[in-house]
Amino acid sequence: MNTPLSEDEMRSRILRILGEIAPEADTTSLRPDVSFRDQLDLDSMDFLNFVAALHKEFHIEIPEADYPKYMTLNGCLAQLSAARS
Amino acid sequence: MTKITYREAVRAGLRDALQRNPRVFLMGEDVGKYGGTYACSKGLLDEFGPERIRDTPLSESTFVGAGIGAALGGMRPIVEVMTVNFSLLALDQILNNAATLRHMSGGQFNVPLVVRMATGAGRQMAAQHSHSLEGWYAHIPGITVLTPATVTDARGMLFAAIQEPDPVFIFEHAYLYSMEGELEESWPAVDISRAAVRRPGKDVSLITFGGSLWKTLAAATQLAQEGIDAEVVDLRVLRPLDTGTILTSVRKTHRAVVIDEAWRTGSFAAEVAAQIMEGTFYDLDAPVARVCSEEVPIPYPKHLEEAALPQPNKIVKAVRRLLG
Amino acid sequence: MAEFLMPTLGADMTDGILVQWKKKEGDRITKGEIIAEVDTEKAAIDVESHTTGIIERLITRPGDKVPVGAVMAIIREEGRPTTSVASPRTITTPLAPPPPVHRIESIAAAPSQAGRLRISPAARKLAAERGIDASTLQGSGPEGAITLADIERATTATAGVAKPVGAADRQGRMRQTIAAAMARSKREIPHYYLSTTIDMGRAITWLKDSNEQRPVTERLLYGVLLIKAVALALRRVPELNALWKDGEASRSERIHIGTAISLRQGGLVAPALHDADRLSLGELMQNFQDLAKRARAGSLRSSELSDPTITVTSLGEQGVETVFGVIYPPQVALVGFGKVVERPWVADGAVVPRPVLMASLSADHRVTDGHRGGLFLAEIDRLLQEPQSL
Amino acid sequence: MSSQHRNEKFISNYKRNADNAREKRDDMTPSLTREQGLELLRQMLRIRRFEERAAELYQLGKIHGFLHLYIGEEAVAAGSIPSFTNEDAIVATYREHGHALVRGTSMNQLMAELYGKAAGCAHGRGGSMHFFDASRRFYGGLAIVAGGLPVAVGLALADKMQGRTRVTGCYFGDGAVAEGEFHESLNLAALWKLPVLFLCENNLYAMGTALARHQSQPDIAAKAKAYAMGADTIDGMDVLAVETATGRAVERVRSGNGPYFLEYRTYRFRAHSMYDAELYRTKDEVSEWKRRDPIATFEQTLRQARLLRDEDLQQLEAAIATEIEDAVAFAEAAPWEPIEDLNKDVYTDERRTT
Repeated sequence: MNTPLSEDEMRSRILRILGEIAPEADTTSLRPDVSFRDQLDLDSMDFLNFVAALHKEFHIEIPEADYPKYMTLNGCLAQLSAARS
Repeated sequence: MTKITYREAVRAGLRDALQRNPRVFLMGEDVGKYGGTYACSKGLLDEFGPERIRDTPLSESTFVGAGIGAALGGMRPIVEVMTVNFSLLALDQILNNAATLRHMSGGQFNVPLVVRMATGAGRQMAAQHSHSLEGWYAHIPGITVLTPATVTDARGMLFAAIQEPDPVFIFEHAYLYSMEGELEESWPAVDISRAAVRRPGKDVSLITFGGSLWKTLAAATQLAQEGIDAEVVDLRVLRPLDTGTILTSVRKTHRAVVIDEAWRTGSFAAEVAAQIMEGTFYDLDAPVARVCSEEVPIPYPKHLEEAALPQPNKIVKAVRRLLG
Repeated sequence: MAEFLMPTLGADMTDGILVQWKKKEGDRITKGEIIAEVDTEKAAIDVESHTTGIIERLITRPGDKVPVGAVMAIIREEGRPTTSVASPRTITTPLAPPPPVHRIESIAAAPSQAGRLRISPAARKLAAERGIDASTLQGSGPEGAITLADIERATTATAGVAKPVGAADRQGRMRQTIAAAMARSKREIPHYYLSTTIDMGRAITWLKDSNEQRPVTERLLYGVLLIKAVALALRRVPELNALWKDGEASRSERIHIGTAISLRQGGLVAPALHDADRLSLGELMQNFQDLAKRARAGSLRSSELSDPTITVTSLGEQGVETVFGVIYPPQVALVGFGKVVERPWVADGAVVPRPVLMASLSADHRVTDGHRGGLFLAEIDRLLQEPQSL
Repeated sequence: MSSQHRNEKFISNYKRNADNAREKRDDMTPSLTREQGLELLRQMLRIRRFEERAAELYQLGKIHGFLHLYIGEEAVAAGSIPSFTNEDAIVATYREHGHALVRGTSMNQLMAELYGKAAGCAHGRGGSMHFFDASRRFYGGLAIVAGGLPVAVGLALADKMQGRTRVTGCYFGDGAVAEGEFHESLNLAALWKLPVLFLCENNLYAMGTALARHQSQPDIAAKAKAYAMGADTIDGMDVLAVETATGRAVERVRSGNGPYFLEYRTYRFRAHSMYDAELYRTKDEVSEWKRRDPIATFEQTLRQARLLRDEDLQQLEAAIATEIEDAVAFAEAAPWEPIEDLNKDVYTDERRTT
């Protein structure tokens, strides 16, 4: 079992990853329930990189079928909490 | 330096040619008793006699053709055609015989003939005595086309033409006959293969010939007052054209206006413009402009005639347009 | 034996029609005698024989049109001084019908090219030498044309004020580059466009299965399948993999796919995926990711920007269904892909929902025609139906 | 009177005049030597056989452009050209094969010229219409109708001004009579008393327009007389009449009394150029004239005077056939002028050609 992370910690790490992928994007005003694609102009390559980064960061497996669940900030937090609990 | 009129210069040239070479003779309409329509041959009949100063019937085709025959037969004829408009009656002989014989005979015959004629407008002579067709003649390979604009050229070009083994056509602008000028000491050395830069400048090349030279120089003077330094190129020889001098000038100034008293469409000015485009397009800083006659038969009344012809103010305007 | 040939009866004559023979086979004919009447464009003309002899055979029949020089009859010669003139050509093939008369439509004087920079030839040359972008200058010449003097002034200004090169500058320059390339393309390249709808069902299913086997860092995007399919299809239709240089197309031996990558700040680059036909999908995916990353970081190598042999642009992400792209000169073709959408599709006689994708080809008509272009799109379609072999 | 009718009437008068002239000429035969007779016949045959061969070569595509044949008119060139000395000048027209042949330019050079080969008498640049030979003072070969007359006047002027007793012979056809240059040139030559002999070969047709259809006064000699010069009309189908009249006229001109004018009434048996439909004349008219074929009639004259035997004719024909075939072989083998020489001789100084 991994050390549980606080939700804030997870959020800040997710935002950092997003910032690396879309450096010009303003992640501070990100709305948690709207898809990254629509807010940050991510394309499928960016999203793939994002998923890969999550995998590295949080050591979780993300099957392709689950991709839609990682489309929003709230979605990511829910998936990460579930996977790490 | 001596002051002399263009007419006197032509006459001096004729006298000189007649004196130097016994095979030289002058023929044409009213060159003898009358003294020449423009008095260029006045006095020559008395001096050289009717064998060498020959009045001809009004039959341009035949006396120009006879000039060709006499040249083939070893003489050095100088044929005077009264005006360029009348020379059209002799065009058959000029184009079909004089210009072709050497090439068509495989080099067996050459035609050392000199034909002089008056050209141009400006004297209220109306539409059958005022045109500038020297550009048409310059279209014909096999002949040389000269347009003396200064007294020195009027004096010296005949001397040079008489040495040529092939037909030479000299177009004397009728407006210039009474013009007075300084005869340069170097007149026998007139080079009939080169254009002359009459006024050096750096901002624009004004390229012209014949009677338009003086209008162009006047325009250049006016432009100088506006701070525009125009170079004036006098082509002097329309065929074979000295393209090198034209291109050198345009490469320096990057702009060109061609001034030609003939009609614009199909004019010699068009040829010069094309040469510039072909030869130095990438040095051009503005489109080549032309100042030519209006596309009308030259009218009789003074104000209309003046409006029809290139004038210094039209040249100045064309230059200003080029400079933006 | 002598041949009687269709004579040339004037400098402009190419053929004639035999109206009638004036002699029969077996008749004697003397040199100078009329042997035939021939109709030319000018008139019917009696033609003489240049041979004395007996007419052995009349070959041409009255009414026949024969070219000048064709053998019309054979004459058995008698007593003619020996001469040897090389036998002329004997043409008996029928004449081709005259080409139709083309009428030239009168064309109104074309207005000067919109968007074309008004600059003198000399100024253009100097600007190029000094690396000055003339399109940013205000012309002072006739009708606002940029002149030598304008370039001189611009040179002085640039030299005087050393401006730091910022992001805005870079973006502006990129816009200019794109503008110049695209304007040139539209000006010079006669484009034609083709499109086809491709059933992506098999490809997507295969990709899903394949990605299930792959760790997250090695998963493929379906765009890579498209690129590979384009690369392999180019082997079938290699003339689309070419560059237009000096008035002709020269085929490229290697296949470098320019992949249009839009930059977040705006603008577009299309760096090359080298040898796309020879790489595995995994290698392609890696290279593609690397390229995209560096493109966005502004660290592409100049060769990657300069050596694509064809471009693929995929705008499906933006929800676009069909792309009609502008060829990137000097390339001669561009492939566009839209979005994969579910559409009713007829398969085996039944209407079924299928994921489909619109593929388009923009190609240079100077180099290829629609037939080859169509073949190329069909080949892409075929390849995508066998994703396992990509 | 319709022009057709007028034309027929004119032709019948014309032939009657010619017949009268022939009777007068018959008196000359006794003075003719065998050598002279055979030479006249030989020259006429050379022209005819040369042109027959040229026609054949034209049909074979060896000769191009316009080819105006002289067949039927041979007596004029054969009878008149020898009257001129080597120092005299000849100006001819586009129907000048016969004149050049009799003047002495080699058949090889002439055939090569027809082929357009560089060995031709005009370097191959002129072709059929433009034979030139400076060594024989043969100034063309000028193909603008009447365009040669002013040039001839000028050549004569040059001779007169340089005190030479040369004569310039200027050939032209009846068509030239309608041109302004004809009148201008006759006037100027007479006015200046120039040593030029005008030789009008009146074959009755200006291309396809009959004389009576283009001349208000079809008597050409009368026009010449109006310019105050002597003028005779001669039967141009009769080589002896041509020879006699031309010899006399050349000497008159040479004596310094100004120009003289001869009108030879002759007939071309073939089309104007290589072929035409000959819509402008009847076949009967042509065959009637062919009965007066200058070669056949002269052969008969010589036979009657016992100056020609069968073997003479055979020998002549054989020699001419050989000359022609040699010329064809020469022309066939001769090289073309290299294209690099295209601009040569536009000007005397080659540097001027650009």
